[in-house]
Amino acid sequence: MHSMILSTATRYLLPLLLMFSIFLLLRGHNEPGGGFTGGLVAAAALVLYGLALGLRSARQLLGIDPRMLIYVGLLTAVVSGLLGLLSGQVFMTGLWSTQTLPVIGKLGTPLLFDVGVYLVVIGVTLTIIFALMENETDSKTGSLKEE
Amino acid sequence: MNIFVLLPILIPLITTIGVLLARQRPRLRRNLSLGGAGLLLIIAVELLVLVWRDGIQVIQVGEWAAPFGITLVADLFSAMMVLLAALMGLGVIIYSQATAEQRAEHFGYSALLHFILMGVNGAFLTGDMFNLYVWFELLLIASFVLLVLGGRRDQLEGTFKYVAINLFGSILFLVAVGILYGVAGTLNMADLADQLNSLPSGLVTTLAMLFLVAFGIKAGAFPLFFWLPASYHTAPAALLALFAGLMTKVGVYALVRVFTLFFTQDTGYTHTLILIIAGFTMVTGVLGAVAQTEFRKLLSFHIISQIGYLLMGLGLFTTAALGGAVYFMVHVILAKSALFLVGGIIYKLRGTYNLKQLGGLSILYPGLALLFLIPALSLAGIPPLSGFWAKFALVQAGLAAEQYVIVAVSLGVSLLTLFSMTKIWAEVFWKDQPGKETPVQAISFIPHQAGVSMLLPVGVLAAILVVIGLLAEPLVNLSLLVAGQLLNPADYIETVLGGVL
Amino acid sequence: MTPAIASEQQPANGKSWLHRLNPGWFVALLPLSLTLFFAGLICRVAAGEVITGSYPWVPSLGVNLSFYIDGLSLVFALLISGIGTLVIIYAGGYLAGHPQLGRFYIYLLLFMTAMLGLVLSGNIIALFVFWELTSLSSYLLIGFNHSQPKARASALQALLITGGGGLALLAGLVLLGQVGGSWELSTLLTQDIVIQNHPLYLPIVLLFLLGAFTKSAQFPFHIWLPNAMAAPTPVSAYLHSATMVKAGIFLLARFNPILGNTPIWQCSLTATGAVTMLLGAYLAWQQTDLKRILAYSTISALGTLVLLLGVGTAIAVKAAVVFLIVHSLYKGALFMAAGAIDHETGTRDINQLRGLRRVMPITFVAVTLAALSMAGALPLFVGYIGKKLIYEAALTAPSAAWLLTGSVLLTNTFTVVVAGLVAVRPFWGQLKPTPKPAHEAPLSLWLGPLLLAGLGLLLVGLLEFVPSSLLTPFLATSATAIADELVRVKLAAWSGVNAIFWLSLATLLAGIGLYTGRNGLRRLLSPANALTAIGPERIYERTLAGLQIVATGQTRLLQHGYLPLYLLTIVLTTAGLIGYTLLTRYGLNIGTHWSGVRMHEITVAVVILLATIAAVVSKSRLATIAALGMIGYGLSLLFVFYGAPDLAMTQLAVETLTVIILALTLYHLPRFSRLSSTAGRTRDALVALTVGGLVSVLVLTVLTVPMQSRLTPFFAENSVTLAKGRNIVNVILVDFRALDTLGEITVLAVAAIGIYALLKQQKQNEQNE
Amino acid sequence: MEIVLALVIGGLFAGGVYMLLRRNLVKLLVGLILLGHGANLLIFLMGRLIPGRPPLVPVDATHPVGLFADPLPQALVLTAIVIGFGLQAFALVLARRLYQSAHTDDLDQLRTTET
Repeated sequence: MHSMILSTATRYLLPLLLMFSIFLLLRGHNEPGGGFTGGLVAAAALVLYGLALGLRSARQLLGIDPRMLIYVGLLTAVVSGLLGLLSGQVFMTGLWSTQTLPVIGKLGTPLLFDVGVYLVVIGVTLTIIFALMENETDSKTGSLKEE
Repeated sequence: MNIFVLLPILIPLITTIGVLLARQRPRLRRNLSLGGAGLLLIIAVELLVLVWRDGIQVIQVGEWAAPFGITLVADLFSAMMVLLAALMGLGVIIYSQATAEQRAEHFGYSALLHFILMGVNGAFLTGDMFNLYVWFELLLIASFVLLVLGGRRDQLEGTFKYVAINLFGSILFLVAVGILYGVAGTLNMADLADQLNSLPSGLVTTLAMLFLVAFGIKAGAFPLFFWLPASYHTAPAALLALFAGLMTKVGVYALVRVFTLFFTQDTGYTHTLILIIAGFTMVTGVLGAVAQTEFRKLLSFHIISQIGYLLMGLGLFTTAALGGAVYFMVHVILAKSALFLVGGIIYKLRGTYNLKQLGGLSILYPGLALLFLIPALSLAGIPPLSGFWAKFALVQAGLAAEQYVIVAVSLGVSLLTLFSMTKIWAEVFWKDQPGKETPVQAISFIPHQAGVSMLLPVGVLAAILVVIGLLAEPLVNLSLLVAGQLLNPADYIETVLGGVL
Repeated sequence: MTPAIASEQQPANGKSWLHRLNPGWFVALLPLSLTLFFAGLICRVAAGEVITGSYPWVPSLGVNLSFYIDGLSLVFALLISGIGTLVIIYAGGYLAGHPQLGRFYIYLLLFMTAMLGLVLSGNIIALFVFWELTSLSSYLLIGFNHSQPKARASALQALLITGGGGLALLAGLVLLGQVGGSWELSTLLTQDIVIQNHPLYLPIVLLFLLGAFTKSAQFPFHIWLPNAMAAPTPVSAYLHSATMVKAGIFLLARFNPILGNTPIWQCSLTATGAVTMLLGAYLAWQQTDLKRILAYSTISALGTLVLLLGVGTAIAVKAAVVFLIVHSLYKGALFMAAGAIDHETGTRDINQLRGLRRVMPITFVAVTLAALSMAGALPLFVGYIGKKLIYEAALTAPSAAWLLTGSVLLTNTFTVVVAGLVAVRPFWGQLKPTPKPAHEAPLSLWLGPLLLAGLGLLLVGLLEFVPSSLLTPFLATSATAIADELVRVKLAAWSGVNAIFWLSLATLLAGIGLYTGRNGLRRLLSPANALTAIGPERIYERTLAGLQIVATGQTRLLQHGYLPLYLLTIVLTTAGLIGYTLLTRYGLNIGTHWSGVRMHEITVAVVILLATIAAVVSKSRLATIAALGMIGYGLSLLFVFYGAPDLAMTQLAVETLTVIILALTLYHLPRFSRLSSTAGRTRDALVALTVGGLVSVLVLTVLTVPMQSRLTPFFAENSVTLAKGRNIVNVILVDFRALDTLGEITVLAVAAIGIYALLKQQKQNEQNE
Repeated sequence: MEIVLALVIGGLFAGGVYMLLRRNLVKLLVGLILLGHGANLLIFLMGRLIPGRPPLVPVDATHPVGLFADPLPQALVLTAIVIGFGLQAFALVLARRLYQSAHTDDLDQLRTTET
């Protein structure tokens, strides 16, 4: 797996892909895209990185356990809903900023919700794939590596 | 617009996120879990009181009016089910403090319990068919994961069957929801009730069959229940108590909801069919129980048998019958869970669920015997415990509707239920423990080694069972109100759709 | 629960007399005060008053805790509380030092409450509640010595038979209430004509009879009663002779005014009663166990009572009331005495007992008095009056009088033998060594028998010499309550030399003759007794075994463990229900939707179908994965064609992920092998094609229905203006239906947690091993 | 075109049911995946087919112009796809673990919990 070309390409590809994923996330409200697809692209980038440079470096790059991303993502989604509640309206009522930003359009709680989705999707995908890959290497080498 | 309709979904979610984030700090995690469950119970009581006093409560999530957004509705039936779920949730979470293994906890045991509660409450409260699908999937996946925690071979095997059959059920459900939208152009249940009436009834009835099967699988109805006896008994008792109490009942809840709210065009066909299914479910379930010699397996088959009684109430389709079924639902959730929890205590004492290897407990721990006897006799319908009133209400309704066959079947099954309960009683409590001389004196009234966290939930459940049996009136009254509300959906529809349209 | 008992076990030296009393004396205060209370009511009831009252219990179901005290209920209440008092004292001695005595008393008091509730209830559902409670407490009491398998089996048998009858009774009561329009006895008593003319009358009667006959051990349900002798003797004396078994009699008597006086009622009662009476008496004298002798003779007595109620004439009803009391007195006494003998000698086998007269004189007196009453031998005893009335009732029966008289004569002859077996055989002759050295029983054990037997004498005195006492009018009101017409009671022990006198004499002589020749006769009859091998006992056993076989077989058949067959069952059920409903309720009605078929779409559709076939038939895992991928990508193309870019992107991404996961998980699984037979494959293929066809038809059918989405216009209208997003699908996902999405990501989260647990747990499991 | 898609759905269901009834652990799951595809396509079709236009509102309009595809079934299918993915992934890993634990992928050998 450790091919030179792949690893070098990945190093350059990774930031591009991550930027693309965020782009997808942000424009999702107006054009095809959104948290789900964005999250999957980001996850794909990191999986690719893991394939090219090893799981350990992918984990290092990520910095935190992917499971934490899931929890934080869920929390973000809930908070976005709660904001409506706290402002005296119904749960998940959309709240919008008055200014319009380039690319994104208006900032609002539905967008925050989508960010939550984005994080959960990254977390879930990485948790599953990393665990499977680890399992793979474990059963291949027969050794039991630490998490 | 009432926040209490939302909180039963939100509190478990927030609790569970907290529990997951606090996974490195066991004490905090435990307190969060207990606190969340406790709060949920308070909210659920509040919700029921509110609905009882002020009528059906509705939230249009995101302030999108029905039928466009997703509506959460709490009528008496939902509120009652939510309260039961909260009660069972708290009980099982307390009980699990003593039984849950460290390892299971490491993989998110208590978080998953709250996920189940979230899914269950969501299913009870939602007023939208697709949203119901989502909640069903949530509680399914959470139950899958809980069942395999531990990773023993029998668990994996049982869970695989559970997963395979239930995923098939989910696909049917999804197809059914899709077609529902395809004919009615709406997903809101109240709105569906309006729209389906203007459609050809034959087509709607066909669609009803799809839901009957999809929910029938979840409910464990005949001949769709195979997953239940294949998997349930591999789980620890605490979990089983929760599953027995809630999982299949969500299926029944959904059946009751759709077959009272909008699949009522051709009740002569659909509800007679439900009645037939009810009879077979009762009989096959109880015969399965009679054949077992393992505590959990025996009780698992009983779950099926009792689903039959619930379906009988739906199939008879009168206020009295449906009221009986609602009362039965409350009773059976409490009684069945209590029995599983007692089973867990016995397992803790003796390390086995095998009836043949147990014995002598009636002399050793009279209190434990009592704790078993109350739910067991309740379940068998011995008066004046709760099961009797449930049985009486159903029998009365059945005879009034001149459905003599189903009444005869239900009475026969009730005798067999009694028979299988005495089997446990005779084997576990009366018989001497094989290979051991049973002391003549009690060791103590209750087995103290089980600890407060195991005994308290069982004690409370038993106490509730006694109370709703001896002082049955309030609950019977409530059940009849619930039934009345279900059979006259105009109020529900009106409240959900509000002034719109 | 135990301190009082613990002190009982120790030698009582130096303790005050109070401490030496068994706890029964104190517990007995409760039933004693009840007895006195009920006795205080005799006055009012004897004057013809019916004391009623009602408290709401479950008014939503029409169930009230009403009471209805007339002569009939009061007779029963007095028997229950009075005999209960003595039995509780007796039990204190009988079970002295037993570690579970406390529990025993709880069960016994539960029973007493239930029994009192049963006879005093004015609401038939409340009556049923107590009825079931008597079955339950009987179960607990029969199984009191539960380490013996026999006790457990007997308890279960009694519970199943009486419980089964109870369920029939429940149905009967509910039907009765529905026909009569009330659960209240007082109302129902006025509805007898309505009820008897209702088409449901026959089922109601049959259900009632099932309930009463099982409870009162009528043929062929009698089998549980002898087996119930596994219970401690106080229980046999109390429940299984004096009170609980009479609950069925009570039921028949109570509802006689409502349901009775019809041919079906009278015939079934008379016939069943006669058979039971004869059978019980016949079997009784052939036993050797004291308690079993008494149990069969109780069955006979119960049969007699049912017979009398069936005859239903004023004189028969009168006979029933008197015999009911008489029997409770002497049978209670005899049972308690039998228990005392058992307690003091260690055996109940009459072949081992001899000459106890000298060592147990008080018990001897009590038994002799009771047995004389039972035999109806001397006019001095109330038993004689009972017997006399029964003969009178049989002789004056409206039909089959001679047959009935003959049966009664035969039964009474046997009863005399039984009396001899109980009172003569163990007490006279040379003292034989017994397992325990015999000596007189303590006060608590002989008090009850002596009092009950003595009461038999006393009552005669009262009847004979104080005719205007309360007793006769009281009995008259009881009989009137049953017969629903005025019954005059004038009882006299001696009424001259008439037919009945000769009958009584004949009975006595025949009985004595049979007693002396009993061994020979028993030998003679032994071949006939082989017939009992195919009797109801055997049927019960077979049924129970059969149930077990059916249950196991059925469970194996249904819950066989083969997942593919489970799925097949479910698929067929689904397809059957939907196909049948669609065809019969709606019919085939598929439109043709050929509009706008485009080549590239057809191509994609064909590719998907081909890939599906490939996935199904492929023998290689990799090819299957590839085919699945093809299908997924094909679908996303279709989504693109029909204006769903978001969907297409998602499908594409998910498909890629699925393929990766498939590849990772399937890596170590073995290659596909051919597992099922060709026949199996053909069957499955047929099922699959049927389902596929059905789904296509269903889809096309649905598409013929014009659909106007009620939601889409709203979304289109408000997506930008209110929800501030131009991608409507995304707006639906994160705003209009955000709750769905919240649920969806929660599902994902749980799935990830689950997969993580599955994989990491495995690692831990391996480490542990 | 609907009839073609109805046939595709039928085909997916037929293939799915056939695979569902196989004795092999993996084939069963393949069956479920096929059925899932069929169900998704079915829901999509229930919104009726409108070729071409995605449900997007043009930049300077307040609501979509002309004929556009029904967005609701799309959203439902999207949710269903994701949920289905989660469940299928779990089922796959479960199957793998079961195989590792029981050393067989023949479902007829996997009956220990019921005998």
